[in-house]
Amino acid sequence: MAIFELLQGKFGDAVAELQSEAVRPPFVVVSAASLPEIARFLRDDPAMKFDSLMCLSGVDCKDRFAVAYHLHSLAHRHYIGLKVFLPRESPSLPSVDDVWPAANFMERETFDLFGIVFEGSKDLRRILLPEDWEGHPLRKDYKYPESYHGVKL
Amino acid sequence: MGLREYINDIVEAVVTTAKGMRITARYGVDAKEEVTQQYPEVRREPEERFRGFLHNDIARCTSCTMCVKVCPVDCISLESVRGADKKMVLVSYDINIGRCMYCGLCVEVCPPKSLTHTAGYEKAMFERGEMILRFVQEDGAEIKARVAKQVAEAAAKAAEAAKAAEAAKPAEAANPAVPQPANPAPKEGLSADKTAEAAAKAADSSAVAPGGAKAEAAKPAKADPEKKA
Amino acid sequence: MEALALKLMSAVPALAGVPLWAMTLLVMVVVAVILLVFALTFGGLGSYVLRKVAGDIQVRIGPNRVGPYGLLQFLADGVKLIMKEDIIPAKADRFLFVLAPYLVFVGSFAAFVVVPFGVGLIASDLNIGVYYVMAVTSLVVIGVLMAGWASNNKWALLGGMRAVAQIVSYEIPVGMALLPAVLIAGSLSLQDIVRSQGGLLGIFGWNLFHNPFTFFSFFLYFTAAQAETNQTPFDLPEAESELVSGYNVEYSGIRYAFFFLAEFGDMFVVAALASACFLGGWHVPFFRAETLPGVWGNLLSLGAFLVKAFGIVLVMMWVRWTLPRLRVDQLMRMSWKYLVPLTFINLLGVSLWLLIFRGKGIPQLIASIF
Amino acid sequence: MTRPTEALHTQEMLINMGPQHPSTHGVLRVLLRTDGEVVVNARPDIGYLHRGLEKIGERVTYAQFMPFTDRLDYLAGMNCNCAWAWAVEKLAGIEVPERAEYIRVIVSELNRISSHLIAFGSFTADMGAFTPFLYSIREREVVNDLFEMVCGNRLTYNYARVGGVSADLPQGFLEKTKEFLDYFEPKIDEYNNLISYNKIFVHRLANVAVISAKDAVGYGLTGPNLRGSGVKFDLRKDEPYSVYPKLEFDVCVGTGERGVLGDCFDRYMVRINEMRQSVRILRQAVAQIPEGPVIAKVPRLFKPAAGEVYFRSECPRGETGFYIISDGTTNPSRLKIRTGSFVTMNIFETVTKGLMIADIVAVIGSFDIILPEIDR
Repeated sequence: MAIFELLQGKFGDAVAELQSEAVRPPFVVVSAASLPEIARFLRDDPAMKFDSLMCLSGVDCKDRFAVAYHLHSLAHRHYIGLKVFLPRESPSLPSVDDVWPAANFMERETFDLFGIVFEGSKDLRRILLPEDWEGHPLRKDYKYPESYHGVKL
Repeated sequence: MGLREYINDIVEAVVTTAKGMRITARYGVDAKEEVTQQYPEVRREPEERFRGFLHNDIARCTSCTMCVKVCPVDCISLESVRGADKKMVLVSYDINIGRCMYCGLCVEVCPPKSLTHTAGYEKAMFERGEMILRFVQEDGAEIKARVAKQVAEAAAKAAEAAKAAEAAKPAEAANPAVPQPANPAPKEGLSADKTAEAAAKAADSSAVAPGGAKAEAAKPAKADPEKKA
Repeated sequence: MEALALKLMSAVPALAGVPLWAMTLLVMVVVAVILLVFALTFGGLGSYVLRKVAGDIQVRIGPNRVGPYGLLQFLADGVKLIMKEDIIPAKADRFLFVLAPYLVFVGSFAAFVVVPFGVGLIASDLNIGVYYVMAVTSLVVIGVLMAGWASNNKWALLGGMRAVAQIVSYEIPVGMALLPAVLIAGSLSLQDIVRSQGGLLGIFGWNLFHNPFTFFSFFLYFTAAQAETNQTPFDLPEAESELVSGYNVEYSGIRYAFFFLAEFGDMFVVAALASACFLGGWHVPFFRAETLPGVWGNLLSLGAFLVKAFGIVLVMMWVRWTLPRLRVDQLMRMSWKYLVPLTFINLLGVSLWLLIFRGKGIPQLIASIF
Repeated sequence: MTRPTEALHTQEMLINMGPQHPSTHGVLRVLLRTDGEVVVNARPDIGYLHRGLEKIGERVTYAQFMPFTDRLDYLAGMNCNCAWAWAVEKLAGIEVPERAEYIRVIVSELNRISSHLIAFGSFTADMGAFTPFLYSIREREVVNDLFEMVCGNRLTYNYARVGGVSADLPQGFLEKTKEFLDYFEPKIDEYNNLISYNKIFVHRLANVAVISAKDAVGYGLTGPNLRGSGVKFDLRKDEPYSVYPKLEFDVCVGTGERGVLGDCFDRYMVRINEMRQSVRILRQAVAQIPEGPVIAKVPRLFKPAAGEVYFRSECPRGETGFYIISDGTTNPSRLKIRTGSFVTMNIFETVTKGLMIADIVAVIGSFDIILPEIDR
């Protein structure tokens, strides 16, 4: 809560809302454009020190996509979640793999399974699926393919 | 690297190697340490809770489809038709053990406890088709035909009874011909090991045609040879 | 050979008419066949023992299905290997690919010629015996590199390269560790080396106990030889957890069997050299086998020699199932920084010892006091 | 005069290590660019075992997903089972009977031992010593027997349930566990004598693939890999869940005893020492376990309220986290599984620069990755 207020004070409109009801850990919803800035602040600020990115997940909310970041601080032992909402059409947001190197694989995974593009990522390729796979399976509207390279699925 | 370190290196290498070799030698010499079991000849007795192949005692199965619903991999397929006594008659009950992951969820939910795990685990087969365990040996079409016949007979009988009733009490002709389920016939027809739940269910069912009892009697008899096999 | 042929001709009158060269050739072929049978049997039984030892050490049983105690397992394996499809990769260098296993096998088999099995039981007592062994076992390297190169497989190539680097490096410590025995005997002939360790001092006549330097020399030789034969702490050329199977990864069927046999042949040659140079060869402790009449002396000495050699092979297997593998740079460091200097120091020490004590070893010196 | 190095033309070699390779622990493919034996670049290629567990999770109910967690990390099925149960319980706010929690801790720690045994065994086998592998298998077999006794399966347990465990411990289980602990504890010393401090083994591991504490945290390493870099962080201690607060144990960290802090040897030793700590935990848990029910009342048609939860627990291969988004139906609307091995693979390319081919094997072994967990 305190983190949310602090962030809101610092970044203003970029920090939209706090999701804390029935959501553990609570999420701070931020705008895509300000994400790297906020991420860097969260990592470097001595009061925050969110030095580890536990989990980065894409979410298909039916009408839009979301990317959820779960952060944890080894120094202060506290949590926060960051959430970025993206439009369904050509979703993209800045990468944070220069803030937390751990983000690279997770971003690739999210790109692979949701088709969310992380701009400025070091190496954004498909990771779990073959390079020439069509579609992004974790989207709710994903259609299962009939065959892959002539192999019936 | 100083000379002392150099010599230390050699000594350490020799000492640690000797230590390791002492341990391997002890195991090598001591024949009692062998833990191998000669599998086809020596068989380990599976534990009581062992989750092996599934077995369905179809005499007790109530075709409730709980197992089908709970199976995460959809390896159980069940087909049943409504019998003359309004109870479900199994037409086929197949488990694809090639797909089954032995999670045991189906056994846990089974209300009459007819589905159990056996101790079987040897799954080497020549063809994939053999991996489907069929618990109803009789041909599905035959059962369907038989049940349909019974249902028809029962319906005819019910109609007859209704007619008789109509003839007897013309005043109540307007009443829809639903016979009162006071007749305890289906209860008698049940095999003794039926659970109370199933019995209660059967008693609740409104059909009272004697055909139902006949079907009940026929079913366990058919299942017996399979059980022996 | 010629002498044996002459002896035979004079002993059996029916053979008197046969020309000497034909007789000699016949004897040679017979001896070669005997050695070949021995090498194959050793390869087979060696693999059985290796697996049985592995089983014992690893709390398993090991082969126990074919024949009593699984003794015929090697026959079953041999049949299997022969029956297997012989695959040559499409892009392999066919000629080299086919040639390589034979070359490897010849390299290890040729060394059997000078192995002193017993009193007079030696195919050819070359006066450059030790030198000859060193030379022909080096031939293996060419075969291994050939196999690695011709397979057109990167893992195989890496394995071949490793093998060359390793065997070439370890030739030096192996040779240097054997030289003390040569110095003591004053001859390169293996029979002479064995004879020099006789006498009634029993096991103390062995070069192993000649002086402290020869004692260390034996262990240095053992270590280096383990590397020469690609045994476990040094099995980098075939390192199955890194290079899959190294140089022989593309080989199958009978060609693979040749690599396999060559490996066991190498193992035996190394053990035989160790026992001949350090453990008194065919000498039976406290007994003069050569004095026995007829073939008994030959047989007894043969038995003594084989017991010693097999003992060493067993120890090699034991080491093999205990130690992890070195890395390739550590392997090189071990050779050049540890084994080579140490063997040189040893050689120097032995030379000085021989100079100071006029060729007498510690046991002889002690014996001379009384 | 040209120097020979100028005249010689060397080429980099591209080698495909895996997906079928004896020591990639499954179907990991590593694209190696090597200069002779020296690795210039090693790029992991994963996904050969991708089964879409997250998508399956959206299709099945919370209870039905339990057997799939066995397949998440098949060497530590119990830990994943319990992690899933804890996550769902946290989502739905279910109180679990204390006995069930103790049972979960007991089976989790037993599983941690067996998983670390495989890590130890396969690691030594990768290093060329095959014998310790069979010793570790022998001990693991006892654990498997115990698990067969308690839940009926030896590998895919499906033992935990939302709200407790599927069945109470069978008769004689605790006694047999104690027996196993007495038998097992001295074996750790034997392993150390046999191989851990062997000169060759130490040389292979010390100073190889050093990960600094800062990198380890930044790259999101967890579990023994993180602790191998000297970071004292263990979810069982630092974010206690279940009955871990009642149990006493130490968090093992790397010390750099044979090389630099954070090298392969430290990661290896952390696992060996953790087995000891697990034995310690088990002794206490077996002594303390109370009587009582083993499963809470959970409706058969289990529908947690809408909400989101991220729960992580300490599995043998790092933290296994479940991010569940529930929309109030029987199925999760989104299920994200964060596994230790997947995140660990991220640092692989960075730490393997300039190592030898044999070191690649050592690094894979010291990370103790398992492919189903990476690919999910």
